[in-house]
Amino acid sequence: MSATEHAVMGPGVSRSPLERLSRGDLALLLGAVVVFGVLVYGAVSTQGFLSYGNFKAILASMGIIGIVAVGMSCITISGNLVSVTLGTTVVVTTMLFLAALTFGPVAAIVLTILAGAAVCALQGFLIGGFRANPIIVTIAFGTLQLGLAQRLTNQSTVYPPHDASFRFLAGTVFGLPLSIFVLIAITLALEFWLRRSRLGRESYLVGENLRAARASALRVTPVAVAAFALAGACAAVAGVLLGASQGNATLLTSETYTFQAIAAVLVGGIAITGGKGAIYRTVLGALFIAVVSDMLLLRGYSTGVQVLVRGLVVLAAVVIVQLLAKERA
Amino acid sequence: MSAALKRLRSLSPEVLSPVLFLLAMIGFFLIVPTSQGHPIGSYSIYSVLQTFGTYGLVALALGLTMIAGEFDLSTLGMFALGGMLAVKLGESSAALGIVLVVAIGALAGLIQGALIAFLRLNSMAVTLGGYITMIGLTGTLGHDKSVSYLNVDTAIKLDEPIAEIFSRHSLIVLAAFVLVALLMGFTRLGRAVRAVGGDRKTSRTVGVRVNLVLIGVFTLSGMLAGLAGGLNAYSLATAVTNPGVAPLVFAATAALIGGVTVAGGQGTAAGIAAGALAMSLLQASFGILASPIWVTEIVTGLLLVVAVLLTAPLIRDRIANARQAYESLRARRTAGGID
Amino acid sequence: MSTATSPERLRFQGVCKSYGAVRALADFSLTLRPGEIHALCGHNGAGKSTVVKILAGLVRPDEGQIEIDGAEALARSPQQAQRLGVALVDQEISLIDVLSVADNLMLGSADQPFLNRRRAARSRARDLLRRVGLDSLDPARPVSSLAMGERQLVEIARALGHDAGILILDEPTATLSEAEIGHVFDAVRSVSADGTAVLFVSHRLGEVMELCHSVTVLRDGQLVRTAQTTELDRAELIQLMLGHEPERALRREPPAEEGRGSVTIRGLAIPPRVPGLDLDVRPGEIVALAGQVGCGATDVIRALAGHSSRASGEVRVDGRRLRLGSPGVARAAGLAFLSNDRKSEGLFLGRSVGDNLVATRLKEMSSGGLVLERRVEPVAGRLAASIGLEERRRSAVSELSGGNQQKVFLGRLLEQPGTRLLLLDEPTRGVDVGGRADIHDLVRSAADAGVGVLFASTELDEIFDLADTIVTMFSGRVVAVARRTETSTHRVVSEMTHAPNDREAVA
Amino acid sequence: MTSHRNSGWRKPSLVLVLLVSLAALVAGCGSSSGSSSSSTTSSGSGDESGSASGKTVFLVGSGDVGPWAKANNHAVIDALEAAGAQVTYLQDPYNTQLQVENLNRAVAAKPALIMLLADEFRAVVPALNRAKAAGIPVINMSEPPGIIAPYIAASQQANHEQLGTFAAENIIEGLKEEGKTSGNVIAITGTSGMYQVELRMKAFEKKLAEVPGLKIVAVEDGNWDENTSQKIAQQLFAKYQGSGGIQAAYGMADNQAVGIIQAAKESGMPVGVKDKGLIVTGSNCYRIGLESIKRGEQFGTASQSPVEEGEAAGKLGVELLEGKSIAKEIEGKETRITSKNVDEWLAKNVCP
Repeated sequence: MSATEHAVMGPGVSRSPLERLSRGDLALLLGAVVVFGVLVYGAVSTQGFLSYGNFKAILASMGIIGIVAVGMSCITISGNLVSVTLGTTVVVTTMLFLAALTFGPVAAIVLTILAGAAVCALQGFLIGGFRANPIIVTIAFGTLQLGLAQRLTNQSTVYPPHDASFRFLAGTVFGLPLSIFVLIAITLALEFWLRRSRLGRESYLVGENLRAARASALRVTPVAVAAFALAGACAAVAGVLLGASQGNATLLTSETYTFQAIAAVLVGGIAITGGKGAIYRTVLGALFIAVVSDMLLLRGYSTGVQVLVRGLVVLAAVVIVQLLAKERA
Repeated sequence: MSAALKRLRSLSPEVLSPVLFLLAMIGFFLIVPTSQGHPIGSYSIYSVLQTFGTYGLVALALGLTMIAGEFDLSTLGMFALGGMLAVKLGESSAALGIVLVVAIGALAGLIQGALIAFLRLNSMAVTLGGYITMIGLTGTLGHDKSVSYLNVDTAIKLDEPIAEIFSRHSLIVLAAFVLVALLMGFTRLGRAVRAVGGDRKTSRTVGVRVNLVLIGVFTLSGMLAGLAGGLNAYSLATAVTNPGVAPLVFAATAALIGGVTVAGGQGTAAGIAAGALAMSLLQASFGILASPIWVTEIVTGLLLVVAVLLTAPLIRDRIANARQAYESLRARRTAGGID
Repeated sequence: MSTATSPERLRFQGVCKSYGAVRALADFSLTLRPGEIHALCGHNGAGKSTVVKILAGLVRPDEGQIEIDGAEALARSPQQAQRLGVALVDQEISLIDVLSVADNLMLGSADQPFLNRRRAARSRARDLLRRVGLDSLDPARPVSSLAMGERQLVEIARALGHDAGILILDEPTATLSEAEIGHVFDAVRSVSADGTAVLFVSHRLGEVMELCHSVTVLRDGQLVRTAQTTELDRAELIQLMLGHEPERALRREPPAEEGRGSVTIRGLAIPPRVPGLDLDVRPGEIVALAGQVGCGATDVIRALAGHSSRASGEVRVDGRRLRLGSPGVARAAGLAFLSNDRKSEGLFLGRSVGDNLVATRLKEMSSGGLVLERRVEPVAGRLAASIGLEERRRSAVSELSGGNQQKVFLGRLLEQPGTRLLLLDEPTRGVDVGGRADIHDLVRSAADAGVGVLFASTELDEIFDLADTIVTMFSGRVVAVARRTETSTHRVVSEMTHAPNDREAVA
Repeated sequence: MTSHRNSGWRKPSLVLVLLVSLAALVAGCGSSSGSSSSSTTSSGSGDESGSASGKTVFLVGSGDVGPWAKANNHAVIDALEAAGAQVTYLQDPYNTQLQVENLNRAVAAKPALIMLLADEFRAVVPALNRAKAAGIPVINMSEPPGIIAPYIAASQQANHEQLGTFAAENIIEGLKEEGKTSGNVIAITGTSGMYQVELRMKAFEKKLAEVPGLKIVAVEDGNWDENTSQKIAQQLFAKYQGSGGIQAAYGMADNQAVGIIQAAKESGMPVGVKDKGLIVTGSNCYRIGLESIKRGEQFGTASQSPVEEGEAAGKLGVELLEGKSIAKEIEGKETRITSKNVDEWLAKNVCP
């Protein structure tokens, strides 16, 4: 699990791994070898795993979750824990996108992304500006979004206008689903933003130590607003892709996206306390979860077992990340 | 009048908030449906208590961990898992099922609490993992389907009205509340929990066994959430695989308007009960009005936003400063008057 | 009081303690008798707190014997110390804000019953409160609503509640008003009359002379003298604490007396501690706010940096009025702030040295929202070089020693265009000797470049090494302002420990 | 800084007043908007006259989640309101918990009649017991009453066995047209706790067993949802890719069948007889399903028209309100639909 292997080193901190191999690092290395061994064994022994078709299926299943998770990472890195209702934003923006297709696909995409960013930016403002608890604020806004969507749709399924052309968004590029390319593009963009932009750099600092950030007059509120807005925009992009692939939207399935995304963030080894980690690690986390889920699926395990394993993987990741942090201190 | 006002003002927020919200909700409950042509009967009160019975203990479980300065997301998972376990384990005897569920809830809470206390882990991260694991376990046990409880008689008995407004279900929940309130109010545990939530470092230095308290609180939380889930499944005669986030929304709102703060150290079991009752009144009112779901969702969402903002540190500081400035101004003015 | 004839309550014999290479306590001996109030005096770093920590079970000695009531007694934990009959009232108040007074009084007590009988707890609380003169305090009130002095008294009441044979009071009066100090003294006297031995750790020599029967003076971890207070006067005591006054070379030429103040402060009030303060800092001048813990110096520094929402008064930087209460505004006006708590309020421990050094000046290094590496590199490099950490530029700050961490924290404030004043709160707290000299050099060179410096310190050496002008504070008020060259350590200690309106002056 | 924590709570009373008035406003809007909500007239349950006019009826069901349910519910409401009844419509998006709460609300309001489309029979028993005690008649809709039979006044239901059988016949026939008599079959069902799902599956399996070469390799819960079904189908296609693939699929409702087809296309599988691809059938009709049949993608479906069923249920309700004696159980008449008769059904416009 190369994701946690890198947990010791945030960007900008480099050291030769061999010269500082502590006992904790060794344990981690051992753990990584074990996990890798299990993965290899699983890959070889699971019928149908090692095939191009399955490879595509894994990528397809991680694309949309990955995009949501990458957005979620911005929230976590900036020290605002997680949003526990980002999945609701995904579903609501899916509806919005399908409904907005009357204005044409481009306008619909832009409108959807703006709306997703705005609704989350508002949450970021309350959280950053007044230090309101992120979990509860996001729960509240999830409920509000759901209520609003129910009001607007009368709880029924939303279909796009008949003449809308948007299915190209559900197509494939070089045989791979478009969502994977979008995920890669967003990951690169967010990595760039976090490392090169002033706000991005400040969000690492704010996430690392909020009190110090306040004492040094860093822009705490704009950081939170930006992190949430980006997360909302990512959720909206996921919503657009979801809408394109489904061609309709209901309010039935919302939590799954949230918790799969959070799982990817935590499994990627991003500390929930903030200030550490990199976006690409979330992608690795999402990939890891997708691979494990796929194996379980191919071996005939039910959704419940897949969720169960995901939960245990999250717990393990959380414990490992903390032990590493302790080792370092 | 001014004496009463003064007394009201001297009440601490953890008392003031639940009292005010409860009064407001009672007012809402008594006035709004009636004005819309739906008079309140004993059955309305029964259904308030039923809602209280369904989610009240989840609020208590979450609220207790919040008083201890933590946040137990896994109450939501234990609510689901408790239901599934109760249905699976209580086929022969409902009572046995409940006992087992509470024991398993205790175990789940114990494990999470130990991780949080000894490894100094963030409780959000741990209980999030716990939540996902529990939901997965629920799905695994039920083969991803809701599972019926064959003993429909239990369900009927559990929800049978007693003295018109109560039911066995709501009475059990009320009893659990009383028990926890006694535990928190009349033993040294309550003091220790609040101390740990209020100031962990100082608690350690003055000799409170912080780790033990944390583990205890999470264990209790697991037990309560499991009990809530088990009772609910028996009432429905069904265990569902995923209850959604509705119980969490109810619980968080109830706890916050019940005088619990996210920062920890504040709140009482009685306050949480009042908060849960206020939420039940609100939901029952909308039920009586037969409002669409979105009305409940939006009102609850707004209520939660207000509650969380009122307890947000920066807003509290601001209000405190404004108040101080006002009082010093008034003091100066009175002094000036004497001159 | 016939202290000499009664058996020993506490006995320290040849106790030694080292932290790494630093010898905190060497061959220390002390005896306390029941009913004795014994003062422990000495400057910061003299070893007082090590004695306290050993006694309270927070630290274990390397060598030596400790006996309580004639029996070997070495506490390995605070709980064990409590069982041995040692109660500690720490200088940092350890009460839990959200709990009631009665609850706080019960907390941590080994004998608290499982059942919380509120009435019994309250009546017990009333008893204890009465003993510290808080007869009218309602035990149900939350501690958060109490004044500082009341809190200190509650804390003493809690210590009394443990039926301790030995009561340690570590700087109990630092934050109290006159009347409150009177209550504390009454309480201490009545406890000692009941047979408790009291160890009173204080800088305030007036109080020591007034309250204590005997005194032990420590200097650099060594026992200097133990005597009855009647045998000494305050001047002698100060002399004992200071030892032989070292020659202090004038390390830099202070700026000329003339010249307009770059920062002028008029009537700065910070409730509840500082009633009103006037002060000027000229460009290139290093001004020390000298005083003991709780004298208000830290409050002044924090208020200027925008970290007090209740401060009021007129502060002008280069003639322009500064709006108080916002760190951002203060920063923009050219006031750079170094908190006394580098870990929680200063550094980003997980980030690299370079990242930390440029954290506050990303704005100047960006264009169009993007940070330009070509602007960051030279600045980070230069700053890292100036604090002597060029090689460790990419190391995480958490991997550095305390001294180097502090250098990083300070380095962040240096060479910032537009900085008018450095506000340093205890600039060398927890820093070793070498690091300390480096930090002082950095501050001096900043002053040489024309930046004003205002720092709060409780340490004489630091004050005299660094300051051009020494402003002594006591109880939130300025006692005296003097050029370093025109005052002496003796005088400064006297001012810090004994303001003109000190108790002894009254007595 | 934190020493005055307790002082920050003077404004809440004001906020509270605002909030309550806001809530009242929202509640007011909520209960007065939409044709389906109850109005301010007092409940007319005491009216003994033989007319439905002015009587209150509660419709408790999964709500307008899908087009089928929406069409069904509105057909019921239209029929009842045409007779002058006041209908309150309590929806739950397949949320058992909420449905029970809704049913309890309905019972509390003491209406003249409750129309119920249950998600989960066992879960509603306690509430129905209470309705019975309160003397409120309940009409069960859409599926055979099963264990709730003792608690209800009447039932209007589809012939679910027939629907399941038709689905199996479609698959057998479709594969035959492709020249196959064996293959792997998957079924993605409606909400698995529902009695009708069980009935359809039993009949489906029974009919399919007549062709020994056909094997049902997976039965999954698609919750009547297109997207859920699509996702499950995708996973199943991947899973059986290595072991012979999937030849036929049963999506219990047409929207689910459409989801399966979409998943097949995304996995690059051919669909329909023309391409000798996957045979897909539904078993209650949607317009999108009929269109898909016409395009030759979906092989077939069965009728269970929500409009016809809803009208029948509504009529039953009106008769009950009018005090007429009514049949205890009414069963709908189902038709198998394939490309042969699809035009006729498209023209009838009874599938949503």
